[in-house]
Amino acid sequence: MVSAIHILSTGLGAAFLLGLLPEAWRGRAHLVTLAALALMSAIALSWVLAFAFDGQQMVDVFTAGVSPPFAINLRLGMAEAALSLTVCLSGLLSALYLKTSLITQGRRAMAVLLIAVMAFCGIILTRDIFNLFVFVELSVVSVGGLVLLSDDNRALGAGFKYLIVSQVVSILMLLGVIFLYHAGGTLNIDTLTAANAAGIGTGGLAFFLLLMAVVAEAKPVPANGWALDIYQAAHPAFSALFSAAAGTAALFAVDKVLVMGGPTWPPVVAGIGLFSFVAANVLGLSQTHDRRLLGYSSIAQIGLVLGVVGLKDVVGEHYLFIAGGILVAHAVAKAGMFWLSGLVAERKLSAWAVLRKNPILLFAFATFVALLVGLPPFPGFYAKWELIHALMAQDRVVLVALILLGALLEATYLMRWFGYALKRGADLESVQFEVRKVAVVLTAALGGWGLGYVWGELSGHANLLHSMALLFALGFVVLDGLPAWVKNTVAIAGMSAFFYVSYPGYDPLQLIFASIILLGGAAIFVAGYHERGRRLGFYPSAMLMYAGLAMLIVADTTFQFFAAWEVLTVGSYFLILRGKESEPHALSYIVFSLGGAFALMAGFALASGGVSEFAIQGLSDVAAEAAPWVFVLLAVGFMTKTAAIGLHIWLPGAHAEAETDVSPMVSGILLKAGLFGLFTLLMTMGKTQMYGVELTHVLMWIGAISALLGNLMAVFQEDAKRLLAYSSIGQMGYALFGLAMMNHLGWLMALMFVINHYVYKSMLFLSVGGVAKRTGTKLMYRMGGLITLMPLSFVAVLIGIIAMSGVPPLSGFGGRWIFYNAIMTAEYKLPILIIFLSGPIAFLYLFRLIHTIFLGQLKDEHRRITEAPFWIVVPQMLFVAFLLGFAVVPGLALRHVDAYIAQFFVGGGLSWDGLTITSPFGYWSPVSIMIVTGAIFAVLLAWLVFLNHKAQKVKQFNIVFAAERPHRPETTHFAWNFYAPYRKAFGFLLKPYATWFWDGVAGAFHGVAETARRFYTGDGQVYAFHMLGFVLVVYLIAMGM
Amino acid sequence: MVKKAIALALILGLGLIFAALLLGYAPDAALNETAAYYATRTADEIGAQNIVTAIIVTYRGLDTLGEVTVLFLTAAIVGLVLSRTRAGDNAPRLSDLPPPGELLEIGTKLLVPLILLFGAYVFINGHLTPGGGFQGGAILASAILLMLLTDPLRRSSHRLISRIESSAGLFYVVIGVLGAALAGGFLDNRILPLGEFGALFSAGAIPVIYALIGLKVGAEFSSMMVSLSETEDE
Amino acid sequence: MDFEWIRIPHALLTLLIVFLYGLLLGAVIQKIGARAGRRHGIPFYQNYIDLIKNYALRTTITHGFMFYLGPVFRLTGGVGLLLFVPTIYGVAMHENFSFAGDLILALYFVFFGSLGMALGAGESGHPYAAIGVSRGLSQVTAAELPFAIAVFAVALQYQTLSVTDIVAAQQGSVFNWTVFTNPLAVTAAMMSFLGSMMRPPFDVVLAPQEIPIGPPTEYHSAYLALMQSNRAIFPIAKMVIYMNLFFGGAANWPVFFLKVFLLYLFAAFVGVVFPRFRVEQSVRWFLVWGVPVAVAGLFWV
Amino acid sequence: MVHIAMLTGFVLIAIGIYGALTNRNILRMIVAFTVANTGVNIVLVSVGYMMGRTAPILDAAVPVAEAANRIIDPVPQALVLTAIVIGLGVTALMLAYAYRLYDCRGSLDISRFRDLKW
Repeated sequence: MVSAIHILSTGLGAAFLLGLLPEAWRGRAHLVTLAALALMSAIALSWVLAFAFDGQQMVDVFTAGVSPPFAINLRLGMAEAALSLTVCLSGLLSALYLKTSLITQGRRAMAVLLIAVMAFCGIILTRDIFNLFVFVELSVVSVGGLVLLSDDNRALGAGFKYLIVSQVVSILMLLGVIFLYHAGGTLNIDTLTAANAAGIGTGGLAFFLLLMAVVAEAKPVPANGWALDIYQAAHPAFSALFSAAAGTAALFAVDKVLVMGGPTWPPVVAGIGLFSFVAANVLGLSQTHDRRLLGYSSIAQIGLVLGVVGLKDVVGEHYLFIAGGILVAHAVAKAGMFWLSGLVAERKLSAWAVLRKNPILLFAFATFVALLVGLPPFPGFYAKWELIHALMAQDRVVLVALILLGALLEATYLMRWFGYALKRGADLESVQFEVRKVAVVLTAALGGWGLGYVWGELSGHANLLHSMALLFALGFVVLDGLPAWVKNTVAIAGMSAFFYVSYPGYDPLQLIFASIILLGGAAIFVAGYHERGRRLGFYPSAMLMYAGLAMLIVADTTFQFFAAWEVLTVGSYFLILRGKESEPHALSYIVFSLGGAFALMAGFALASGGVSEFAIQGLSDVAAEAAPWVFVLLAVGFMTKTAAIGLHIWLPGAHAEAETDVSPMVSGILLKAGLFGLFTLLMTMGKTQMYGVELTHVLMWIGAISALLGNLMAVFQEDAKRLLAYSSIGQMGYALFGLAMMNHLGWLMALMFVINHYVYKSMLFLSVGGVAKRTGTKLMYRMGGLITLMPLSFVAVLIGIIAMSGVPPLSGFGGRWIFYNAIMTAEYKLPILIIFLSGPIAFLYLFRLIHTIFLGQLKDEHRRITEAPFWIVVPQMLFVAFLLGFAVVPGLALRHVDAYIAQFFVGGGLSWDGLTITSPFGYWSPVSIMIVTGAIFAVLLAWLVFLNHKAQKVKQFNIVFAAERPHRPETTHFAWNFYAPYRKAFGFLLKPYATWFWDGVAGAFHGVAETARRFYTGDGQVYAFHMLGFVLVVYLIAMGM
Repeated sequence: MVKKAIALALILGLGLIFAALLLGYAPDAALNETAAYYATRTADEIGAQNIVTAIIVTYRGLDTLGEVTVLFLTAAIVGLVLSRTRAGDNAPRLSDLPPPGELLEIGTKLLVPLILLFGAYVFINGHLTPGGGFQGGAILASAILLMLLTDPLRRSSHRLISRIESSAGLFYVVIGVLGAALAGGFLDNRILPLGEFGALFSAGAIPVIYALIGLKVGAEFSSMMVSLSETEDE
Repeated sequence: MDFEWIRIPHALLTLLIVFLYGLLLGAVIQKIGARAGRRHGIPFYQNYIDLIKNYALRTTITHGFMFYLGPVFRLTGGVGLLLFVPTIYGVAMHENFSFAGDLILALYFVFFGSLGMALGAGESGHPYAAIGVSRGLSQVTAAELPFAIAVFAVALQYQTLSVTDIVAAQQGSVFNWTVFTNPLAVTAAMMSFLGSMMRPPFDVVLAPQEIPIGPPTEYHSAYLALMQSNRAIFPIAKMVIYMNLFFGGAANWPVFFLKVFLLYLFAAFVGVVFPRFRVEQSVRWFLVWGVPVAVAGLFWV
Repeated sequence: MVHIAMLTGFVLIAIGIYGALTNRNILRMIVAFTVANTGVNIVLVSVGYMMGRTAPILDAAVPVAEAANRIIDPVPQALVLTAIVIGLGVTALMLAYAYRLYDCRGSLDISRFRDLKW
């Protein structure tokens, strides 16, 4: 093993060596730089491997042949090695990225870069506070120099501001160092700690000054205006280094220094860190400049880690895993993002649309965003999970709330940005990216995946990257170059095979969901054969969603459940984002979903009392005082997915604007994830009271109101897909209501809805999507009379709406029948009235759907259109067949589930004798109904045909009213504002209170951000004020504590 | 006005901290552990008479290496910054400037070698007497300053300066590495024999290191001055 | 309660009786209404004549597939509704096909015909048809609500969803009828009844006195005849349900004829007294007056 | 004695920082910071000073055996040397910046360099 000192000596030696090379040998000088950085990385890497695999113990490196505290020593443990590696690698990649610039600037610039990297490593390695000061100053000077590399003249101002602030910082630091030396008689951190120097005389104050100096290097809000300016103006490759390496080094320095100060200071640091995290994320919301935004994000992430550093004692043994996970994810992602920004010509966020020209870069961008947001399978995901659990274990609820709020804000602006990149901006002509830079970015992205693997291995949970389902989904990233039909076939085959293999392991409930997800998903994929070309990005996203769903239903522990939840959320987000106009809706979807997911995480953590590996079954014995809160958190989390009223505003846009075959996936299948969650919740926790209020009753109300308002809103939509989307809100409300009734039949009804909703909503979305494809519009009043042109689509819609409205003899009636039987034993009657009201409302929108599209007057511009594309019709016909079959023999699916549910409730089940299904109150014989209805219908039809067999088909306008003949379909087609009188009666219920509320919340955050960011005036002197003020305020607060 | 008031308030706040430090400060009656160690062990371990030098060059050698690097960095950056603006310069001619005067010219010729010698003396004896590489280096640089005053247009060889600077630095690092390889640790001065306590060639590698530092610091200061003076020409 | 072939002729017999009585009743009620308005009114056999005439007409056109099927759906709805509910309590031959499902089936089967009709009318392309459907659907959402709640109350009261069992529970004395055991629920249900009978004040859906509006607008000849048949059967099928749920059912045909007549008369009586509501007015009326009464009835149980 | 030196140092720091906070001219700010740095250095050396002792050089006047009782603390002296040199480096860097700033904006007023903000 090469001693760690040579990480430093290599950097320094190479820097000096560069001076000896002739000025003209710039290329060679660059090679020397790269070689030195590579060597430094290799040394760090060898140590990392030694620590990881050879059981290597932490080593102290002595200088001067004298043992500490009399000479400076370095220390190398796992953390130091890993962070040094991070620093060196980001230096190496940045140097590679900066090749052109460095060669132009010459060897001196390269030397500065080398020394910067060396200095960051020094900050990490040294155990001596004055030596720390030296390395900090070295990093200050080299950063000051590197900022000058930027082509942006404004960088000069930024660099100077930095120097002003660092002068103040260095004054504080030196004073701290010398008085600490005086108090402890040494400069060595370990000896100072042992001597409790911070507790002797002025040592406490000295420690405070030193601490503030190192904390200042971590750029806490608000003493960080300079850092933002640097991020904005400096060369992106440098910003990458600055964010990844300098931040890492500063954090480690804080960690190192903090141990000297005793128990007073960690809470202070935690407070500073978390304040920075939340504040920077709020401020980030109103940023429009990409690099500055990244700056805010950097500050936020570093703030979070700073918070974790301060909470070291609270998080206990997981400290390194958590802090390290967030930190390396941040370092890799932020460096990657800055490198990416160097490939984008303009600084508007939407200018990143140029990345669309290169799938590799887009993949990298997605990876980086996921890394930053902490989505699975990346380190931040594992780290956040452990962090929240560790905090919950100590009842730090406020901190959990703060962290989750900050994370949600960050996700908001990052996802918004990703949406811009994918959807905004005109289609540009092709752009050539430098291969070298793309390679650097790709390396970072792959590094991120590698880290995800490592963290998964370290996590103590199952590594997500070992999950077959997820791997299969990720495989599509690799296959993405193949034609769509090949991938489609692979997807269908894969999902069917997966179902076949997993089939024996499912219990009846899982089986129902698995059939819908895997087989149902495969059925919808049939429509995918319609697509020509490669359909880039579609299959990885869709398969990611399905993988998440498949993992969800078999999850045993809260961790697996949550991981699966996040995976399916991400997949579906990408899927929804594909729609033409879907960017804002996809954003609101992901924000709501992540908010819900965070509620879940908090709920799980609360339930387990902070134990991170916790069986879902364990939810049934949650401590009584926590139980109601767990229930509320989990229920809210799940209800964001089922789009219960109040949390529903994301759904209409997301479902309506999605692609034709995506809408059925996200509506018919994805929503079931929320229902599955609610099933799980109620199965384990059951009835729970909070302050004497029965929470399942609250759920009943929410379900009922969702059903009513969802249906009511659907009635007034002009857009066919929106209508279907709102109707999903209503349908999910019904299902929620059924679950919340907490009786046998209620659950059975919910399950019936699970199946039925999948079938008819998928079918309707496909039909409507097919029609929209042909007519070029989704607005129903612009269609009409399509029945003769698109008969198969019409049949699908017809069967769909009969099933959905619950009219016998189709399967929807089964749901209604079970519903009536279920409410007979419900304890709580009032919300049932609302359900009664909302039931018939469904007829309104369903009739409108079929009438305004297929009946009425055909428009002139549609006279030549043909039936919807073959492959879109095929799955619809499958669904029609299924619906008819399911109507006759619902027992096939429901019988086993009925028996399965029986274990949760005493009595109240159905009996399945012969063809008649009997409940304690009534009976239902699907086959008889079908036969009787069919027979009557056939007889009457025959009678009519006998009488009217010669009926003559007349032309479209062969109708007469008010003594004139209509001649324009537009004026004759009664379609727009179809239920005008109804609006007069019920319009007051439709005021978008939820939208106003959420808009208000969003507006408030943006308003705060817009106002608060004016704090950063841009004046270097003011920043020095901030710095000093920050120190004083922290001092006052700490003294007050 | 408001700004000054705020500044004053901040300074007052800072003053409170300072006051606390000042009032809480009690001078030590005896050397603390670290200092006592240096006082008693330097002679044996390092073989340098000047304890401060022993600390600077050996015990805290890493600091000093960093310090030298700061200077190196600054010199490099100043060069970088100023060379950027200098790009495409049109060098002024000698005739544009007033002559420096006979006194200065002759004084320079007389003094420069002496100053250089003195500087070398200071850094070579750094382990014995007060002084050392930095002081010596600064003295060396003053000779260059004198030369620049005499002839502002003298194009001192950047190349030479930078050669000296870089090779001194490189050797410094090499010695450090040798210390790690041959003796107890990085920058251990005992790669050379400690010699007789108090002699010129004693204290192991300290004189060598100090000489390198002296050269390096001299070169760096010179390079900064040269860079600055050249920009001033325009 | 299983299927036997003999049930088919029995059911057809029920159907025939109800059909003939329905045609007659329609005309009689119309005549009563006319007399109340000091007009002469139609002869009691008028409906039979109209029906025969319409079935005999030969000028037949069609607007398409659904247009053709609309009346079939409509009449299937009426006939099915009748046959899924036992007509005469305690008489096996008039239990019809009630083995196929309970009260809930009947409640939902009501919509079968309406939906099919609406679809058929929609294909005619006549805007008035669509307007009628729009109004009808709007009104029915509110009008059905008190009824649904009342049904729920009754089902809870008797702890069953089986129509036969509900009727059985009301036997013995007049005071066992639901109308006496839960008058509030019955009151609410009767409000709904008014709403579903297409008579004033809730007849804006068809608006029979002015320009023709509503689903039948474009229908003629045999189509119209099917619908007229339905108009004879369907109200009675509905009233059978009301009778069974609230008024003790009927143990024989004379009682049946009487109770149905009285129920029909009630609707007609209200119809001649009150002017017509606009849709939103009727929606509000049901919500403001019907629902609270129904809820009170629910909590009466 | 020590306290007086230290007080001087602190006063210089305060003056320096106040100067840096109130002067808009970049060169003045740099000068102010050097004043503050000087103050820091004075504080630094004053910490190691002990009354009645001598410089930490082991010559004839201070034999090795007595050194521990005769010399002042050598560590701050070593530190201050490093601090001075580093301060010098930073000052030089700031001057270079000042030069470039003036070069591109024709002004040395710090409030003129506010294009980056918020």
